[in-house]
Amino acid sequence: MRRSYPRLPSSLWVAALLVGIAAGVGFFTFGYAEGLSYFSKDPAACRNCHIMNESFDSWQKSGHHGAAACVDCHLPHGFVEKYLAKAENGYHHSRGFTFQDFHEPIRIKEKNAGILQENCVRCHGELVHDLVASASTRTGGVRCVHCHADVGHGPVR
Amino acid sequence: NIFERKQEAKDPYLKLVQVSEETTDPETWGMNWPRQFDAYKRTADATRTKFGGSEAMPAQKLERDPWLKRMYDGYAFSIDYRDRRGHAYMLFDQEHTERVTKKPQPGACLHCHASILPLYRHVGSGDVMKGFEEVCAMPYQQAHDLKDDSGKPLVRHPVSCVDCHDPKNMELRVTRPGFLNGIRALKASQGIEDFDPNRDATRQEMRSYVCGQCHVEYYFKGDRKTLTYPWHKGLKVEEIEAYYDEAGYKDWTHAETGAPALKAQHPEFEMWNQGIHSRSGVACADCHMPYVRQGALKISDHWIRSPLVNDESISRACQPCHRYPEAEIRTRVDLIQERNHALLQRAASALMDQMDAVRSAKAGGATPADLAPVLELQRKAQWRIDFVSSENSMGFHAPQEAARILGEAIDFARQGQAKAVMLAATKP
Amino acid sequence: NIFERKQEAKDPYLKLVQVSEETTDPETWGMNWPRQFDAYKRTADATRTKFGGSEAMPAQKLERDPWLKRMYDGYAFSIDYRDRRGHAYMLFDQEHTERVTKKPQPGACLHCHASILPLYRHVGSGDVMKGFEEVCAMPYQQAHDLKDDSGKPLVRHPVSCVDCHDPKNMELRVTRPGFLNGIRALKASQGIEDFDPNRDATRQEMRSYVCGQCHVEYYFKGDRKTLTYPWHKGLKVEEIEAYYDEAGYKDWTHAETGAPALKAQHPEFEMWNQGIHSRSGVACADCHMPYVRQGALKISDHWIRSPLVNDESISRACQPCHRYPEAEIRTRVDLIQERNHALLQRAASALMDQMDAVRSAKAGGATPADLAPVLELQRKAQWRIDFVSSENSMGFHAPQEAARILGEAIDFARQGQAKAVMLAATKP
Ligand code: HEC
Ligand code: HEC
Ligand code: HEC
Ligand code: HEC
Ligand code: HEC
Ligand code: HEC
Ligand code: HEC
Ligand code: HEC
Ligand code: HEC
Ligand code: HEC
Ligand code: HEC
Ligand code: HEC
Ligand code: HEC
Ligand code: HEC
Ligand SMILES: [Ca+2]
Ligand SMILES: [Ca+2]
Repeated sequence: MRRSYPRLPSSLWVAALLVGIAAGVGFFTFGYAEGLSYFSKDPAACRNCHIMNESFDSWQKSGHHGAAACVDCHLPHGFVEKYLAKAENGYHHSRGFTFQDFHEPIRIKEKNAGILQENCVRCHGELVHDLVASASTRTGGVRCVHCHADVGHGPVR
Repeated sequence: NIFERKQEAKDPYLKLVQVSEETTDPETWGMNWPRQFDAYKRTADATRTKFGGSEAMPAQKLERDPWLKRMYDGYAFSIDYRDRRGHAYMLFDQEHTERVTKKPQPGACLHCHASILPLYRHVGSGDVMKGFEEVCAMPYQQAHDLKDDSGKPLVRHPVSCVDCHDPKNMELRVTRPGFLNGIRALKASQGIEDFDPNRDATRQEMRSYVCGQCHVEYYFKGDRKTLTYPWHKGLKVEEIEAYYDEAGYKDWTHAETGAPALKAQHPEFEMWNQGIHSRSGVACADCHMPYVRQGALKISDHWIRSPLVNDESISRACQPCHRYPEAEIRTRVDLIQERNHALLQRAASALMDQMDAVRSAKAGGATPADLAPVLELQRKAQWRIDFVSSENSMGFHAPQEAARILGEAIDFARQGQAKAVMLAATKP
Repeated sequence: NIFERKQEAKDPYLKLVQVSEETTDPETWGMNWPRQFDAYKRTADATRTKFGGSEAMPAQKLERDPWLKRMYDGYAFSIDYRDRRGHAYMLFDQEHTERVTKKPQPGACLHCHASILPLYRHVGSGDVMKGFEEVCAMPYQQAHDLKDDSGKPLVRHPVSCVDCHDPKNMELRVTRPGFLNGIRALKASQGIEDFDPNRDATRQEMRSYVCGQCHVEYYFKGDRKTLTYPWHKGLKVEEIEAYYDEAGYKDWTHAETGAPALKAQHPEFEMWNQGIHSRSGVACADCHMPYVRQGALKISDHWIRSPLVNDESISRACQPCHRYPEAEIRTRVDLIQERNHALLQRAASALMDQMDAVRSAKAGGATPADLAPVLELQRKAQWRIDFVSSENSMGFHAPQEAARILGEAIDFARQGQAKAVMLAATKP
């Protein structure tokens, strides 16, 4: 069921890096925080920032630990979208990390919540076919996390 | 096997028969959606929980809580008033209650006990709202027995698929005129004009609105007995009361005391609206129709019932959001319901004491004019008691709100008692 | 900058000075743990929320709710009773309240308003329990002014680090004899013998127990005024009442009516225990000392205060568990508190009406024997009202339970009123 990821063409890699980081805060910051590994699908890449530790730890305790890693849920799986999202998120992350001015507890942004939802359906589409069937035609569809809030990071309360 | 499941998964909406607006027979729909239909049929099964569930022979509430009989004195509910049970029985139970067999009732009753849209269309010559109003005004039996042009009875089934689903695409929808009018009035009072749930509501809202079609407080307005949901000022107990007060409405005159009394009926939707679950976007269907896995598919459990029936129902209804063992979840509900139950009984005693005091005052010669303020307090008290006691979750849907309402009920009843005692004493 | 933060994470417990059981001065501890100390000091800052927070000059509760004055008639609380404020003021506020400056009080008062263990050890010659009992029995000022062998005053600081932390390893611990005795009695009533929180409690429990040292109902037992937490039959309002009834205890005789009255003091711990948060293992510290990130470190916010002070405090206290925006969380609390506040005022009116009726009955010649059952009802009613009104969360810690208690209070007060009216009427 798990898919392999398209290999990264270097031109896109560079583009994403430039958009994300130039708009972010600068090479030193990002480099020091091992920003380069940010573009890997290894969860350790996310943990490079201690601020992600909690998400990492809780993911390890979650039911999906063996089934899905961070990017499986948090990045879109269309080819170009994926790197654009990386660039945008990379901007938020390095900016947030350097200025320490983000909202805490960290909360998923609406746009990323949409990406997440798509990923649930990407893997579980067959199972939830009926539920999604009528959801697609009406706005404000039922989100998986409404009930499964803890699939990615264990119990939330 | 795996192959089979994959097949199942691909074509869940394989339609074997066509269904239309006129298909009220769930069995026909069942050919297309056998899983939902099988579950739907199980609403005929008996279940049992501490304060809810349903039994083969529903218990007489009037016997379990004799104060109900006195509270409803002079009204049909004092003759026969039972525990609710599954949807499969709704038409049968209405046909057979002594409230119908011994008292005249209007066609309005059918609105929530039958798959009724074809009847409305028939009577209204295609205009549902018109048909609805006509049917409300008819005597019960007449409305019940109407036949279509080919001579087939129009009222044959309890709530059915077509009442909640659009036969074209299975989307949820609201069909009941009472609800459409009621929610429009409510939204208008909040500054939203011309609200149409079938157009304006989110899917998650629809997962409650379909139930709000029936699980609500109502009254029959005017001589034509138009079924009305009194939501024009809001859904809270005192907002509904204010609506009735302004309309100078009473359901009946209390036989023993003469109070201008109100009857509250199953205000689940209203009570849920005051609770934390509603505020958190948790819908009726989340708890009463939780998802269940069947083979490679996840579907909504159409065996609508109490989530407390057994550990499995608790786990499906509650555990996706509350990660506690079933026994712990059950205990939490139990604590809430027991507190509510004790306070309800306390409020009922207060009401009985007030009635005793009125009796003494009358015996002592108090006049109707003397008694008017006392009876006004009785109206307020029993409206509140009834609002909680006829709500079917024993406080669970909104624990603090239910307790607040009961606290007010106690206050009014005991104030009335003190006033009546005073009257009894001052009249020589 | 990032480098600095990485460093910080490594060495949180670098100790610059030694602290011991005798170190009540938080400033000394502050050299080792400057972040916690800086926050601790901020308990002197003014804050403001709708029903809580603290102000430079705390408002007189007796003026805001005049019925309090009448409810406490004849007791010290009717002279001076103010809003609580931050921990920094606890000793000062006790020294200056007119309850102390105008009425004699025992040394028992100091238990919760000062960093007091050295005093207990001193008086008990090393035996804390003995010292505690001796100090309780002394007059307030005498106990307050005791000096150690080197002539330094023993009572100098409000609650301090050493009261909640073991100076050896910073572990949480409970130091207060009142709590140690109280929790032992409570656990014994549940079949757990010889419970010692410092040995038997989980860390999460300790995160509430440290607060339960002081935020509890209490009374002074016997002639030696031994501070006692009345938990021998349980923590619920009627269980504590049963304990007092069995002991034949009253705090004072109500001046106006003569009722044998009880005073409830800040039963936060007891009320929280009845609520859903406690049941879900959510501790006082989770909400009142939420984690706050300082660089790479996460520490407990030692500026103990209302979580509602501002958006930031809400986000830290509530959002780890509740994924709603700050404004929504605030509204949820507000709905709960407003319901509770309205019901509390309603209960207070009932109590005032009862007192009026007693007054008339007395004027009409009712004897103390006639009045005894009425005054018993007053005791019950005002015990409950006080239990909710002196609890400091305005219902939030256990909304349904608080409403239930108020419902009962209304019942008792109005029953008392009706009885008194009857008396007034039957006496010629
Ligand atoms: C199985 C899917 C899944 C995986 C794998 C997963 N997450 Fe998540 N993540 C979620 C869900 C679900 C949420 C909550 C979204 C919501 O509440 O709307 C979330 C939220 C977050 C948030 C925002 C905090 C919050 O509570 O809103 C962060 C940060 C995060 N995840 C980081 C990670 C990191 C880092 C990893 C890998 C170590 C990871 N996630 C792996 C599903 C996943
Ligand atoms: C450069 C440090 C850093 C790295 C590396 C990092 N994060 Fe984050 N992340 C942050 C910060 C800071 C925030 C808060 C930003 C905000 O809320 O604006 C954040 C927020 C998030 C959020 C929630 C906010 C949103 O935008 O929806 C998610 C989800 C998330 N991170 C996932 C990940 C995943 C997945 C990875 C690895 C692929 C990752 N992060 C790697 C620093 C980092
Ligand atoms: C990369 C594919 C993938 C993604 C993305 C994914 N899942 Fe899963 N999920 C799986 C697999 C594989 C399993 C089975 C794991 C097992 O049985 O151990 C699973 C199991 C589950 C389960 C049952 C076990 C449990 O943890 O409760 C639920 C519920 C679930 N997923 C919901 C979700 C939701 C909701 C999302 C999106 C927030 C999501 N999944 C995203 C692959 C995925
Ligand atoms: C209203 C609540 C709710 C929503 C919304 C919801 N689920 Fe579920 N889900 C459940 C329940 C309840 C179960 C358990 C069913 C059972 O045990 O029979 C479940 C089970 C699952 C499972 C595990 C099935 C198994 O193997 O046991 C997966 C995977 C899953 N859901 C995915 C999703 C996805 C993807 C979405 C969004 C499209 C979603 N869910 C939306 C309530 C919900
Ligand atoms: C968070 C879960 C939840 C939600 C949401 C919810 N209910 Fe309930 N409901 C319950 C529980 C629990 C009971 C108590 C069942 C019992 O005592 O056996 C109950 C009881 C009932 C009963 C009586 C059932 C019986 O067997 O006696 C009815 C009818 C009902 N609810 C209808 C509704 C309607 C209509 C809505 C939406 C307007 C709704 N409920 C929303 C959990 C919920
Ligand atoms: C607004 C919708 C609605 C209307 C109108 C309505 N009912 Fe009901 N009825 C319900 C619901 C919902 C229940 C189940 C909840 C309950 O029993 O409180 C119910 C339950 C019943 C029951 C079974 C329990 C009992 O009360 O003994 C009977 C019988 C009944 N109704 C008869 C009637 C009669 C007769 C009328 C007309 C006077 C009527 N209903 C009008 C919605 C409605
Ligand atoms: C057309 C009207 C109507 C609609 C729509 C409706 N109900 Fe009912 N419901 C009733 C009536 C009437 C009864 C009582 C039947 C009886 O006692 O004979 C009932 C009974 C129940 C019961 C009690 C079952 C038992 O075993 O005791 C529950 C729970 C319930 N409904 C929940 C719901 C939920 C949830 C929805 C929406 C998904 C819903 N209802 C939609 C009219 C309706
Ligand atoms: C009282 C209302 C009600 C009645 C009656 C009803 N349903 Fe449903 N049905 C629902 C709700 C609520 C959902 C969940 C839809 C959603 O979340 O969008 C649903 C969902 C469905 C779905 C989508 C898949 C799923 O299970 O979630 C199918 C198919 C379905 N119903 C078929 C039927 C059939 C067939 C009948 C008659 C035998 C029927 N329904 C009767 C309320 C009802
Ligand atoms: C889709 C999510 C969801 C479902 C399903 C759900 N709950 Fe809840 N429940 C919540 C939320 C959200 C709250 C509010 C507190 C919070 O924000 O965590 C809550 C609060 C509660 C509370 C505490 C509030 C109170 O009234 O005292 C209880 C008890 C509770 N739920 C029981 C249940 C039971 C029993 C069921 C199943 C019959 C259930 N819940 C189903 C989400 C849910
Ligand atoms: C789930 C969160 C939560 C928990 C757990 C909790 N509280 Fe509170 N507490 C609150 C809220 C919210 C308020 C209302 C604050 C206001 O009105 O400004 C409050 C109010 C208070 C107040 C009055 C504060 C003021 O500024 O007026 C005190 C004292 C207090 N709590 C002590 C405690 C104690 C002691 C415990 C444990 C026994 C406890 N609380 C547990 C959330 C909590
Ligand atoms: C069991 C612990 C405890 C004991 C014993 C105790 N207090 Fe307090 N006191 C508190 C707590 C906790 C507060 C803050 C909560 C509140 O104000 O309700 C407080 C608040 C106060 C305040 C500020 C608010 C007000 O009431 O005006 C004064 C003054 C005060 N106490 C005086 C005294 C006096 C005098 C005594 C002895 C007769 C005493 N205290 C005994 C715990 C205690
Ligand atoms: C040694 C006794 C003692 C201990 C231990 C104690 N408190 Fe207090 N607390 C008090 C007293 C006394 C006051 C009132 C001070 C005043 O009004 O002068 C108070 C006031 C408060 C206030 C009101 C602050 C404000 O700004 O209005 C809060 C909130 C509070 N305490 C919470 C807690 C929590 C949470 C804990 C445990 C982590 C705790 N307290 C431990 C005695 C104590
Ligand atoms: C009223 C009780 C109370 C007082 C007084 C108190 N603390 Fe704490 N402290 C706590 C609690 C609760 C924790 C959380 C401990 C845990 O979760 O194990 C804590 C944690 C700590 C920690 C561990 C790191 C952290 O922040 O979680 C340190 C260090 C600390 N306190 C220092 C101090 C110092 C220094 C003082 C005096 C200036 C002090 N404390 C006063 C209750 C208190
Ligand atoms: C450590 C987790 C945690 C924290 C922190 C927390 N809560 Fe809760 N809260 C819960 C749980 C658990 C429930 C019970 C329902 C459930 O199981 O989800 C709940 C229920 C509630 C409810 C509904 C119950 C009721 O009494 O009506 C409200 C409102 C609420 N919380 C508000 C708050 C506020 C405000 C704060 C911060 C001051 C807060 N909570 C902090 C975990 C928490
Ligand atoms: Ca009615
Ligand atoms: Ca006391």
